[in-house]
Amino acid sequence: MRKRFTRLAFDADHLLFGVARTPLKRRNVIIGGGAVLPEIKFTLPPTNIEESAPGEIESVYAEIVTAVCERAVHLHQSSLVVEFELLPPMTLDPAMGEAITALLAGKLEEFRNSHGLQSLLRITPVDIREQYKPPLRRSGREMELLFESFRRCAAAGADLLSIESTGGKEVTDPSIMAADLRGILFGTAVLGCADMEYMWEAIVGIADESGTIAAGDTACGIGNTAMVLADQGYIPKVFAAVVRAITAVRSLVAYEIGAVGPGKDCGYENAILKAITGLPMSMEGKSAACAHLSPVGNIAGCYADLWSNESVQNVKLLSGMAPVISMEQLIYDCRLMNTSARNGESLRLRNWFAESDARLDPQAFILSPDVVVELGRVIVAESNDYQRGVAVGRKSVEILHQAFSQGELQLTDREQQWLERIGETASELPSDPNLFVDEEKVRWREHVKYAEYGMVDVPAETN
Amino acid sequence: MRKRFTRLAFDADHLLFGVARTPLKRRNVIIGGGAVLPEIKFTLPPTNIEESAPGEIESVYAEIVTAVCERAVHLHQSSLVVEFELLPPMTLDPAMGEAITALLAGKLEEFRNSHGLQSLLRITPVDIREQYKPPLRRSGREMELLFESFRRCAAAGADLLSIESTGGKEVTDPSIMAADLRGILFGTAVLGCADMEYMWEAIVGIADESGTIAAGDTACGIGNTAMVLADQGYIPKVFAAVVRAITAVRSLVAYEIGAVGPGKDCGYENAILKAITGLPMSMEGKSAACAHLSPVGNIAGCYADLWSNESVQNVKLLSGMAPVISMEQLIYDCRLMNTSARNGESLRLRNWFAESDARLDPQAFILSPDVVVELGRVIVAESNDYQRGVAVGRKSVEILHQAFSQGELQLTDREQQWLERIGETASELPSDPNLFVDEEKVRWREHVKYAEYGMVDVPAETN
Amino acid sequence: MERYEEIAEHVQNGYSEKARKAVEAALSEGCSPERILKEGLIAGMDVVAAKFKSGQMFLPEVLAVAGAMKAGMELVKPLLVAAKHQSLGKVVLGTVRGDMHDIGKNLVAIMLQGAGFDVVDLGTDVRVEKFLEAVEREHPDVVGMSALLTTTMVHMKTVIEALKQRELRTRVKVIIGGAPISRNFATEIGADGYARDAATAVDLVKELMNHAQQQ
Amino acid sequence: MERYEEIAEHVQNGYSEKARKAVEAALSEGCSPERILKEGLIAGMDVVAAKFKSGQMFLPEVLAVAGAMKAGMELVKPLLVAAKHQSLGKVVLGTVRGDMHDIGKNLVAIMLQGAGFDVVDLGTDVRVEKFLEAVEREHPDVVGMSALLTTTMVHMKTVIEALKQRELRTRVKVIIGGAPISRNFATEIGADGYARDAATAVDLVKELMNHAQQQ
Ligand code: B12
Ligand code: B12
Ligand code: SF4
Ligand code: SF4
Ligand SMILES: [Zn+2]
Ligand SMILES: [Zn+2]
Ligand SMILES: [Zn+2]
Repeated sequence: MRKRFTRLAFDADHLLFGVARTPLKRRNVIIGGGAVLPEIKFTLPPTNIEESAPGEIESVYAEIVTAVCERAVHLHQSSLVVEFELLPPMTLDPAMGEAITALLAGKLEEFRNSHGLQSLLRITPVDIREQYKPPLRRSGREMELLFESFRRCAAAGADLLSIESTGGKEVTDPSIMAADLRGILFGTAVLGCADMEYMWEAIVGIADESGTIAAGDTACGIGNTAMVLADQGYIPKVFAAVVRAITAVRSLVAYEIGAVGPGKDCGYENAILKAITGLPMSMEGKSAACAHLSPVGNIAGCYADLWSNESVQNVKLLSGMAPVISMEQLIYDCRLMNTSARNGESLRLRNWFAESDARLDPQAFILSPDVVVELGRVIVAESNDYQRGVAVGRKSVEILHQAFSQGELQLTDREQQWLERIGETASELPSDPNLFVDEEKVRWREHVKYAEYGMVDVPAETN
Repeated sequence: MRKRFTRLAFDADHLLFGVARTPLKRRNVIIGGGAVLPEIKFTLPPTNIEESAPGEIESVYAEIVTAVCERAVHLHQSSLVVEFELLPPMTLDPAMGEAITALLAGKLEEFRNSHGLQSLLRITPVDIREQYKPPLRRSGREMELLFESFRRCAAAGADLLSIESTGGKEVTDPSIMAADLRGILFGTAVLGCADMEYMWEAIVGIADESGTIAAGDTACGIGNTAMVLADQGYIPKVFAAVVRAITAVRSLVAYEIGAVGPGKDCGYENAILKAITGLPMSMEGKSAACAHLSPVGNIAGCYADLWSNESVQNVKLLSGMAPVISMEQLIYDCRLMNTSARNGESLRLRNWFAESDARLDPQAFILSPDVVVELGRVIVAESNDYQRGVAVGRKSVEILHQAFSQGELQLTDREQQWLERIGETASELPSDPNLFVDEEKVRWREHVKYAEYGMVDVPAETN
Repeated sequence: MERYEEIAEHVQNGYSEKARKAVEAALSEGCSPERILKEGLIAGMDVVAAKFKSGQMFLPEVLAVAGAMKAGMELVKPLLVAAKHQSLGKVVLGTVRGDMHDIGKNLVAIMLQGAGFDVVDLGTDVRVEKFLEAVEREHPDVVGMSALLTTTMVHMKTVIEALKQRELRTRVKVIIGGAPISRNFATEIGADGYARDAATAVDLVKELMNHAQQQ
Repeated sequence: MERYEEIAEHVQNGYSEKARKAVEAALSEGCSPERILKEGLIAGMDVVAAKFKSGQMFLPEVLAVAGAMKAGMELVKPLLVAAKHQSLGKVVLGTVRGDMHDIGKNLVAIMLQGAGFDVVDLGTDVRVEKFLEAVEREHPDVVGMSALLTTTMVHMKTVIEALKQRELRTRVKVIIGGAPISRNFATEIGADGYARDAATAVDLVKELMNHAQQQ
């Protein structure tokens, strides 16, 4: 059953890295209990999984996790989180994902025993429900495989269950490219939220059964796609900023169903979610540049309970393997944050993080502590997902507008024009969810099988 | 002519990142004038230089410098320094180094004109005087080629001239492996300093003639070799820490001859040199982990006027090419430092940097602001290089000893034993330089051609 | 002359309705479909493509332009086919097996179409067989493969090897792209080219077509 | 029995003088040089190597041990040669052309010698010819190459190719190492093995020797 958050857990002055209202405790690791911990993730270098010799993939994972743990010990790091993001073949073949999970859990156990290195293992199967067009979100065999993957990884030693679910993406993909705000709302706040409810009921169930933790989801398939396209100059940054704000509505559903964090690293909307839920969040920024270039390298740190590198291939650089390098960088970043906290000064460092990025890019500005809290507030004031989306979309436009006029945010002429344009579309949105949904359902009927979202299908013939 | 620094330029409270007593101004770039700038460096991926098609190497360098400048523009960075560290074939063939320098200078000029991106180009030929055993430091053809390389690069558009000179290395290499303090002193403070005088007279001359800047040297061939070996567990960390302190005596010579900074990134002894000389320094730490893993990822930032990635291969990671990723990370690091400075709080951030690393490793502890100033003080109190080396070596042992007894520094039992041992050797060193030199000259006569250091040779037969 | 410019302008502005009407008018005035295509529609798109490439225009704007171009094309195309007009060239595109990332590939398709190429998009998760069939069926000038995962990029080589084995490799140029792909990788697996973005992909295809024609 | 243990202990402690004296005594008591070598000198070194590998000992300590071992060896070796004793195997080592980094390679040499292998060190900046000559002259079991620069590691492949061409490749195992080297690279260029540090290098050489003997 879904509850709805109706008020904020944090005001702007208490929204700090390392501190959650409800820290997560498991094994000897505490997340959000005052200190920021590194979360390390890695992936295979160019590899043909199908054609690799039996055991070869496993041995690469074993090598990586050993090397990063050794580095952590070397640098006197006492706890960390390792994320295993399954690749598609590892999810489609749940036994394969299970075997690697078991291996990683085993290595972490070894380091726990031999060096006292405390750790948790997050597993993130891929959302494989994209094999057909339109995708089968509930009725396909892939959905079964996906849940099986969760179950088997949980049994094999995972601690935290996450996914980067893609419900609604068949609408958001083209909407991002066309800077189509209505499409974003439909795909994110309507379809996306419906899918999240379904998906997270199941995951929370699996977590409860297996004694693991339902951690959280991210709408990065929407928000980060927009960010990457904006970064390449394909779409306006102001649009990507507004998209980011709206994704909070979608990702929030996981916590309203029962996920307890830590939220997944690549969801920058976690900033808003932390203000709302008070749950611990993983964030990523400059030390994840190996995976995503971004305009939010420092400001993302404001909210980190875990600090992640997002992902890096196991390739050799001059000093060593890339995951080891990431491990080292994350540890130093965490040391700095934790030192300021030990001095009772995390607020100051957080403000520097924010100030250093905010004025240069609307996507960074939208993540400023004050803004994050304001956006959280308009979300919890509504109880319908579409209306939450409209409210946070409008609010973000308004905030960006104001920031620009007051000289707190740089925008090019073209960006300004787009901000106006998005503002106009936002102001014209219907307040009645049903009206909106009916209109959009028709528009996207070629792309979406509505029954897969628990909605009534629109026959394709009707025109 | 060599002058001698006899007092410190900074006390501990004024020794801050971004601030030099004598900032360097050239083109529209100011180094040490209040803000920290990124210094970016890159190298070829696995490549056979000799067999590559004409123009191929150049096109890779062009591609890299364009990509990093684009990223800098994208992130609103207004100034930066690019370092071109020549590889051996590019120094042995000065025309090749010249061509790449011209190309890089040209690209930087383009970005200056098209995007207003201000920049300086540092060139660092390789010290190629190692082709023979014992090396010919003055009489070989390589010395000529090296100076020619400097001259041609200077004419081709370089702004800053640097080198990582290796004089004395024929003694320090085996001494590091054997943790032989006397050998370190002989190779660093005696041979190294003699070679520095010779080398930097020439480089300052070339800079003056060509209107470029004699920037600085590093004893990283000694200090970083020890650091890397300590990191791999081969030699005690306390030994590497003492070696680091001693290298300051060697690198200081460049500034006593007339170099004006920015000191070269990989010389962590730059911390001490900044306290002594007040000149701007380049430093590297966590965002140079791609090149050197290290125990000083944050604390090195305390002294940075330039903040460097040391070097990274041009290989593709998930988000883009590795040099672009480095560029982004450096920019975010600089933003944070500069934000604290804008708020008049650089001292606080500097102290956090220091506090976050110092107690965990003697090599970090030795770079604490208070320690750095103390070490600088004992150096400038002496006017003979050997005596400076003895003083700073003894002082560093004393400081580490005290820090450990007061619980400010963690050391394993084995490290403690070694610290005692090094302390004993240090206390037994003769105070008379001539006595010491005579003894060591005999010991190392198979390894060194003393005439190459302007010293009287010891005939190999005498036994 | 004026007509062509008018068409080009409507295309540039992304006005579909106006573009369609102007093409209609031009045809009724007896303008040649070839010239309408080249001096009107493509000329308009060329300006936009250049602006897009230099970062002065956003994709949603380009999509509107592509819409206007399409509106005009729909009228002109049947006439061109009748006159056995040849397009600039034909490109088969697909994201390789196991990979569902398609935004990058879609962008490449849009830009190529805008530049006047025929594009056959095989979609995502495209297996070797499908690439081979498409080459046999469509007789493209160029095959373009996209991959975003380090574990799927390796399939590009498989496709190239299979093309060789079926003796189709010499018939087509092969180009590749996607975030993990580098120029080095392209050379290594024997592709004819790599482009880092959609605008460059168009230049690359043009260059390869020129080469091919010169031979 | 006691004698051998005594020797081993002096070696472990790095006492050159004591080790030498104990070996002298053992020989005069009629102990066999083979057993002095294996149960005394090498046994002592083995303990040290294991400690070093597990990070319980520093290199300067190992160097002292190596010195003690050498002191004993100098007495034993002539007798062994006389008895046509064979060493565990012979390894030719060198840093490749254009590369002056030798610390890593020197460490490998020290550890191999300590483990009882004969090592011929060709130094730094070793050209292809020199590697080939050394193989022909020394008949080593293993050739080890070291490279620290991304622009010199490529020469490793050249050496392997040249060995093939001279039909020397099957006679020796080739191993490589150095900071930029990875297991992948070793496989790619057709080396027989890669080791990430000196201790592992010893294990690797032992393993390759075992394999070779089994064949
Ligand atoms: C958006 C995105 C997604 C979206 C995809 C939406 C879609 N319809 O495509 C979603 C959310 C579905 C997704 C899913 C996954 N993703 Co994803 N994704 C991305 C992201 C953020 C951006 C990709 C993108 O669209 N870029 C924008 C376009 C315009 O750029 P582009 O693709 O590079 O294309 C340009 C050029 O490369 C070139 N080009 C492209 N193709 C071609 C072809 C030719 C012939 C030519 C000439 C040129 C060319 O031109 C294009 C236009 O300029 C990247 C991160 C990144 N930095 O790239 C990760 C990334 C590719 N994904 C990654 C991962 C791990 C996944 C998942 C496995 C995650 C998971 N565990 O669930 C799944 C796998 C799904 C699958 N089976 O394929 C990793 C890959 C890591 C690895 N091992 O290789 C990345 C690198 C993220 C990261 N940093 O970890 N992802
Ligand atoms: C010390 C050092 C130097 C010293 C070398 C001293 C010496 N006598 O060797 C000096 C100062 C002279 C030097 C010079 C240069 N260096 Co240098 N150097 C280093 C440094 C810091 C450490 C290397 C080292 O000794 N490590 C310690 C040993 C124990 O480790 P190792 O070599 O990896 O060896 C171990 C294993 O790899 C393995 N192993 C090694 N060899 C073999 C062989 C076999 C068969 C096996 C099985 C195993 C094996 O076992 C060893 C022991 O455990 C590295 C940085 C780094 N992170 O590695 C840079 C580094 C290698 N140098 C670099 C550069 C650029 C240079 C110069 C060009 C600098 C300049 N512009 O002047 C010159 C080039 C000189 C030349 N012609 O070769 C770059 C290379 C970049 C690139 N393009 O590839 C590096 C990576 C530094 C950096 N981050 O940029 N360098
Ligand atoms: S955007 Fe970054 S994080 Fe999200 S799915 Fe794609 S890759 Fe994973
Ligand atoms: S230690 Fe690091 S920096 Fe110094 S020469 Fe070697 S490589 Fe260049
Ligand atoms: Zn992610
Ligand atoms: Zn250096
Ligand atoms: Zn350097």
